[in-house]
Amino acid sequence: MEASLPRRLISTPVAGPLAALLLACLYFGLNTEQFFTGTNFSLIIQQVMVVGTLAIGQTLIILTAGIDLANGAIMAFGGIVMTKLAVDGGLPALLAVAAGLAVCAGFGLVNGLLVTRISLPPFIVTLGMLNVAFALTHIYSGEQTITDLPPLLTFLGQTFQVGQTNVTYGSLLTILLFLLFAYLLGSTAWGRHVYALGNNPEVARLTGIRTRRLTVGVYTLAGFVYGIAALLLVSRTGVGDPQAGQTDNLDSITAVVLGGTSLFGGRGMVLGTLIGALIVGVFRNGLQLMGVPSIYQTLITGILVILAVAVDQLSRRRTR
Amino acid sequence: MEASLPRRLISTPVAGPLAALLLACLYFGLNTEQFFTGTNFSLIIQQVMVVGTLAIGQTLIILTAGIDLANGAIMAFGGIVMTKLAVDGGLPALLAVAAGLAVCAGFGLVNGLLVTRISLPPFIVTLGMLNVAFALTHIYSGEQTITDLPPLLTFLGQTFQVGQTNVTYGSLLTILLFLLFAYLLGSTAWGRHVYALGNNPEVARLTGIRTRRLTVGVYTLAGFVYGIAALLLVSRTGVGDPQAGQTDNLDSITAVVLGGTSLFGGRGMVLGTLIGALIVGVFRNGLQLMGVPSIYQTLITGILVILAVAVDQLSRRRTR
Amino acid sequence: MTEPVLQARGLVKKYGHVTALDGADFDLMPGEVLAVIGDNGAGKTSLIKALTGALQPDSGEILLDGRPVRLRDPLDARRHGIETVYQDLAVAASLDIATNMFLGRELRKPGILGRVFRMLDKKRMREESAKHMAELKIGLRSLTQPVESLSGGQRQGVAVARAVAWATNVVVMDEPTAALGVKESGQVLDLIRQVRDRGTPVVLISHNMPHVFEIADRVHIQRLGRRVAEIVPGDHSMAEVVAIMTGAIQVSDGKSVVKDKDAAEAIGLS
Amino acid sequence: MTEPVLQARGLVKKYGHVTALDGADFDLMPGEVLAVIGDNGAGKTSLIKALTGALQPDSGEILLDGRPVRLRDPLDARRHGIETVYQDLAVAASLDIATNMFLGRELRKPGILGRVFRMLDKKRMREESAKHMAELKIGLRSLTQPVESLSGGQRQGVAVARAVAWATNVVVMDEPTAALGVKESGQVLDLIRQVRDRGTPVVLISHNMPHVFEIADRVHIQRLGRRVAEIVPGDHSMAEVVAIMTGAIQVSDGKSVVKDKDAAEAIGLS
Amino acid sequence: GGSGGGSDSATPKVGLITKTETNPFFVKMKEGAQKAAQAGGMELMSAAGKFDGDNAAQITAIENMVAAGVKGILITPSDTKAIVPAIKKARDAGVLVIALDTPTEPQEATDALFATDNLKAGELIGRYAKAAMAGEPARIATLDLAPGITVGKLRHDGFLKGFGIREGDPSVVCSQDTRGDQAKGQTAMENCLQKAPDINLVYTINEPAALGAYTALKAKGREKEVLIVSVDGGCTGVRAVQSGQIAATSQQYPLKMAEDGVKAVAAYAKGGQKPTGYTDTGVTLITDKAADGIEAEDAAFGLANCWG
Ligand SMILES: Nc1ncnc2c1ncn2[C@@H]1O[C@H](COP(=O)(O)OP(=O)(O)OP(=O)(O)O)[C@@H](O)[C@H]1O
Ligand SMILES: Nc1ncnc2c1ncn2[C@@H]1O[C@H](COP(=O)(O)OP(=O)(O)OP(=O)(O)O)[C@@H](O)[C@H]1O
Ligand SMILES: [Mg+2]
Ligand SMILES: [Mg+2]
Repeated sequence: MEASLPRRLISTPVAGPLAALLLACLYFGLNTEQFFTGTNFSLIIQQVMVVGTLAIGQTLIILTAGIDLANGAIMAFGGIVMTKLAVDGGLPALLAVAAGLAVCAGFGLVNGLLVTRISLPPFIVTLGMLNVAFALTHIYSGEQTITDLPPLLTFLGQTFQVGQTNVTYGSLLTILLFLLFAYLLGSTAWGRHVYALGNNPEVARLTGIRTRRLTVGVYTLAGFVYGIAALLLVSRTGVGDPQAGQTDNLDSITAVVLGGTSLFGGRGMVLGTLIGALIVGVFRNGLQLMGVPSIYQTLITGILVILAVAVDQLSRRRTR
Repeated sequence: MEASLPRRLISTPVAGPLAALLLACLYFGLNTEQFFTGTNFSLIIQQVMVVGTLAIGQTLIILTAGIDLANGAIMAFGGIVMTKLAVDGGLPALLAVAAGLAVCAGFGLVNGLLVTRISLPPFIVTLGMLNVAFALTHIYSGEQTITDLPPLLTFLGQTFQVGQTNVTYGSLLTILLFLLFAYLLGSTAWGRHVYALGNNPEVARLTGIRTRRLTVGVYTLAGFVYGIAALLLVSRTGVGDPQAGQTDNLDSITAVVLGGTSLFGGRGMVLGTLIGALIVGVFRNGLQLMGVPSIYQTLITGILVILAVAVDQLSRRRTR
Repeated sequence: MTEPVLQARGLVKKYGHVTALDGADFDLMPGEVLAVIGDNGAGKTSLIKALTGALQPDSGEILLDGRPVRLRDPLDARRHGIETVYQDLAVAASLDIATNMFLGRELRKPGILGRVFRMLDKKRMREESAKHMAELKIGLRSLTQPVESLSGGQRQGVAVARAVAWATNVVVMDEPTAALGVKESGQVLDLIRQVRDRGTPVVLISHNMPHVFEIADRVHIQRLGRRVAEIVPGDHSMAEVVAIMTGAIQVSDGKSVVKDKDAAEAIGLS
Repeated sequence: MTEPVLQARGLVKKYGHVTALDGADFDLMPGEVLAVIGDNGAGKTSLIKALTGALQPDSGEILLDGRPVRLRDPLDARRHGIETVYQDLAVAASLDIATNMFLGRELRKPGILGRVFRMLDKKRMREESAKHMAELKIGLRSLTQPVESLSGGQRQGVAVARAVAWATNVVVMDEPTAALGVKESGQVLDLIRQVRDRGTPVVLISHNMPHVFEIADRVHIQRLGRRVAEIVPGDHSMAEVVAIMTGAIQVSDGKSVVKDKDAAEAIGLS
Repeated sequence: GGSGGGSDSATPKVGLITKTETNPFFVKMKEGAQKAAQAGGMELMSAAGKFDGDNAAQITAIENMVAAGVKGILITPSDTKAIVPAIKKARDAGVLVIALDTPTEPQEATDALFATDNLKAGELIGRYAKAAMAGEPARIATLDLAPGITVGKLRHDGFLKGFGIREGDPSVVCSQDTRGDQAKGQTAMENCLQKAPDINLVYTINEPAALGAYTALKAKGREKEVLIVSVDGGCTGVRAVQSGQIAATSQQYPLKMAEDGVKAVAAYAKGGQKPTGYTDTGVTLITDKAADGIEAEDAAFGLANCWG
């Protein structure tokens, strides 16, 4: 019944992205000395962890055939709420973090309600919320970057040693989150329902899934994950930054799609998203190490995004 | 057979957006003195004509269930090509414009080929092309704004009088383009095929429509329209600006969706897009006339984007 | 007289100007196979959607075992043991057969894995699905292939197997054999008999008169959004039933009354 | 012997590990109604998709009026006068009936409006659609309503009416009556007769044996991706045909040969 | 160097991180750095944010450059506070960090600062505008950058300070963000003119915005009556001063900042000293319509020293 492991690996939708990632690593490894070092890999993971975590929430939403343009802005707002409450508001750090997470989850909840109750397209809801969250961030922060954070808020930026390499707790948390969501989506009833919903909401409804409640739940959970991304961002940069996250919506979507998830919903895997995020991070890091000027990096990134997905597509066509 | 005109107007998908637009006009008209003047309306049209023209191409692509994230970048590149060839390259202005249009159409062609030949998702193709066109713009222009344009390149920025009001030729061209595409989509076989394609590509193929060729044609035509947008931009600003168009992709999508076109393809009208573009322009203009600070404008725009579509949705639900 | 298991009175459903249900009644007796027949657009699908919570009627009431119920969504109907095979939207295309079979009622692993970590028992679901599919004798290569790669008939088979597997109270099938081959249709009919024999009543919508006459205990004839007759197959010929269906003759108190003489002649009655 | 209009030799089509067509042959004679029958998954749809350009076979050849042709896409088939009603994907849901009827062959206004401005003649297309739909006697409220708001049967009717309206050479129908009511099915069968009577051959895929025996001049029996028999309905009983279809008996040179004795007995032969 | 811009470990590397990769100001800065790097036998690596204010990309760039083994990093911080922890990490790794154009907060977070004073640049044109208005009551439009970007705020505040008014003064009749974009500047000015047709003084964040404003004014036939002042000193801008479209602009010297920065890193790489403190690379008021009591250079000087 079960196919053999190698066969399953090839037929899994993550195979293409994984191959692209490995090829990129190989190329940069051959062309620069510093690429294949533990420190550099640790760095890449640190650099993708914020967008990667945002992309977890984005994956959930895209699996339901939605899209989230507001995630970067929600994260930025969550980060400001956490830091401002802790620093200016005098709240205990733990409470401030909780408040930030709650605000992000709240944004997700509102998105979910608008999508389900008024049947608004997710694109429009989150486009509107992008502006709302952006504006609230700037109004609430008064355009001020918030510094001098209590240690709890930057704890995830601390490192521990693995062999020779320093790894941040944040990187670890990100990886754990990916594994958690891979489990939830792949091995629980909830995950099945998310796929069914994205596949065909009417079928899902007729088979007795409470599709509205599920959708609202997905958006809220995604919002909560953006809250975690906010905490990761804060601990990575050590400040509350009202300018953060402005291109992270497209970046997170890129990671999701590079990871092989269909924008039409119902097909994809969250571990693919991790790979997608790493592809972007590896390219940025590798090109920088090779000393490619940034405008050419943009050019190459553009071409490679297309190439990576094209290779994936063509290889699938062949095995069909 | 034919329903009466008022009934048809209510059931037309453009009714909701139109109502939103009129309400907005009413509100701003009552709250500012300067809003309800011919000059102001002429101004609003000038301000939306570039994004509006981009949104025509965007509508075509969205109707085929695609999306174009690269249109602003393609336009910027086209604008630079036109102006640089005319000013630095010493080409006759007409030829320079033709070259710019050709380059834009060429980008569209490449997008279309990638979407059809390798079955890449339009989101990914145009995301990649966004980076490519952006980089090419900056490399080719050397970051220099190009000034001292020959008159032909700025002709569309000239005005003629209608009553008391100065109207630019560009505004006129934009309106004509909208009417042309409304005609093409609504009253020709090609238009029917575009809708059928977006509705269900497999059905379209089985009914004997050459779906690949049609798709490539749509992307190429859209690219050509972006070229016209480039000319409009150049004649409006009087320079070739490598920084142009960076937020126009999302802005044009906003206009399309506000105009009632479905992001899933096959449903919508290009005149709705005109209304959608005007809604955005009216809000920006009206809020500024009311003296609302920029950041609050962002907030309000966000809320209103959601509201406009929500009102549309709710009113449709009632008539159902 | 025994009490109907599932009953509806005066169901109305309008879509804009189209009246899909126009005061439809419905009665399902315990342990029977009730066929619902009618022209295209007669409102058969709308009727059973209302009966299974998939559609909210504008007015009218639904009674289960004589008690009025409100079915807000399909899950409510399911909880009352009503299982349905819908006409079009039966299965989630990109998911595999086993997942589709267990959608909405997944099995969890025993012990802590299932209770705390809510882990699915994929193996058991696959095995049980295989069992159910085998009962229908639909040949399948693998239960892990996505449903979209099946032929139309195979897909329909999955939906039927699912409904039969789970129903405890009523099974409703909207044209379950429409896409099925002769052999597979026969198996579905067998299955319907089995379900009835275990005491569960079945509602079968079908356009296939031979099937209806072969299996139905009673026939509900739907026309223009209403029940126009309830008959027992043995009492009427196939031609007569078709005539009622198309409005050529009318029934009052169980007796046929010729209404449209020309029409009745045209189909060979008189 | 007259030459077949449409012929296929040794068609093979594989989807990954699944062999949908395994060297299938096919012959359609002028002016006949040829029924194609077979179990679910026997490769009927794949066969006619290959014959109508909707699918590229991996190998094998297709001959039209004796000449080999390559049908690269459905438009090629259309140009050869082959019209098809596909099993699932028949109509564009959000477009109206008239648009669907004329999709890919829209009428333009006469004169300069049509020639230069390529303006559609919507009124005429609506009128002609109404005429075609009326022939099928499918009751419709308005031709401007989107197809997605029609019942399953009405939708099927649109696809059938379209194919019949346009075919000049061959009409292929993949289970056209599967979703249709008794009356509507009867009308489709009438229509098929009409088409044959005007000299156009029809290929009809159906699981409905009474229909097949009522209308088919010849029957092509498909099994496991191959044609296993070509018979004339009058020569064989329905039970025999079903037996061939399911592999219980085999045919060589037009004579039935019992193969699987148990199976044959099970279905009441021997 | 080796293939593909390679990583010949013999040549010391210097990194340049700008706010964006597309603003001519930063492009010029890169050119200057490139030239100085070549002259000093160093390899230049460059990186930039995706938009003004993109702190995350700058942090990533710092990390990658440290990983690539640069001796020193020159950075125009997008977020003056938010970048500090990342700079600290780089300095802890032994990398020399010099802020260009914009100081970090606190300024001591970097080893040294080579910069123009943006507040002063704003102040210069503010004072100029005050003098040029010659007592006429001002109706001011400010075409600003974007919410929360330091440079924009400094220039805006400097202008108000130089003009002798405070934020919220009634003479400022219209304020609008333009992102420094010409088309957006034009739209903003058009709307401002609708709102207050009698505007007679326009402050703009940079020269593209100023040219957009000029186009809008010209369409109204008011370009002669309205004073436009700006900041930057790019060549296009200075030419606009020469042709009278812009009355005055504060010129900055990105080339010099970058050259000095690279030289300092080169010196440090050779085992030399770390530079310290603030080096003002200067700002000059450029105008052809001198105003009484305001020190200024003419457009010819501006053209000779312009960038971009
Ligand atoms: N979602 C809908 N929107 C508009 N009209 C609808 C909708 N669903 C059904 N209808 C209309 O309601 C009427 C009854 O439809 P229904 O599907 O119940 O018929 P049916 O008896 O099941 O027909 P069939 O045998 O063809 O399946 C039809 O005229 C149909 O067009
Ligand atoms: N796109 C596809 N991908 C994979 N397998 C396919 C595809 N299309 C058909 N098949 C397989 O090919 C075989 C033949 O399918 P086909 O649809 O031709 O059968 P059919 O005789 O028309 O059956 P039915 O009577 O159920 O319509 C089936 O086993 C089916 O699962
Ligand atoms: Mg039905
Ligand atoms: Mg088939």
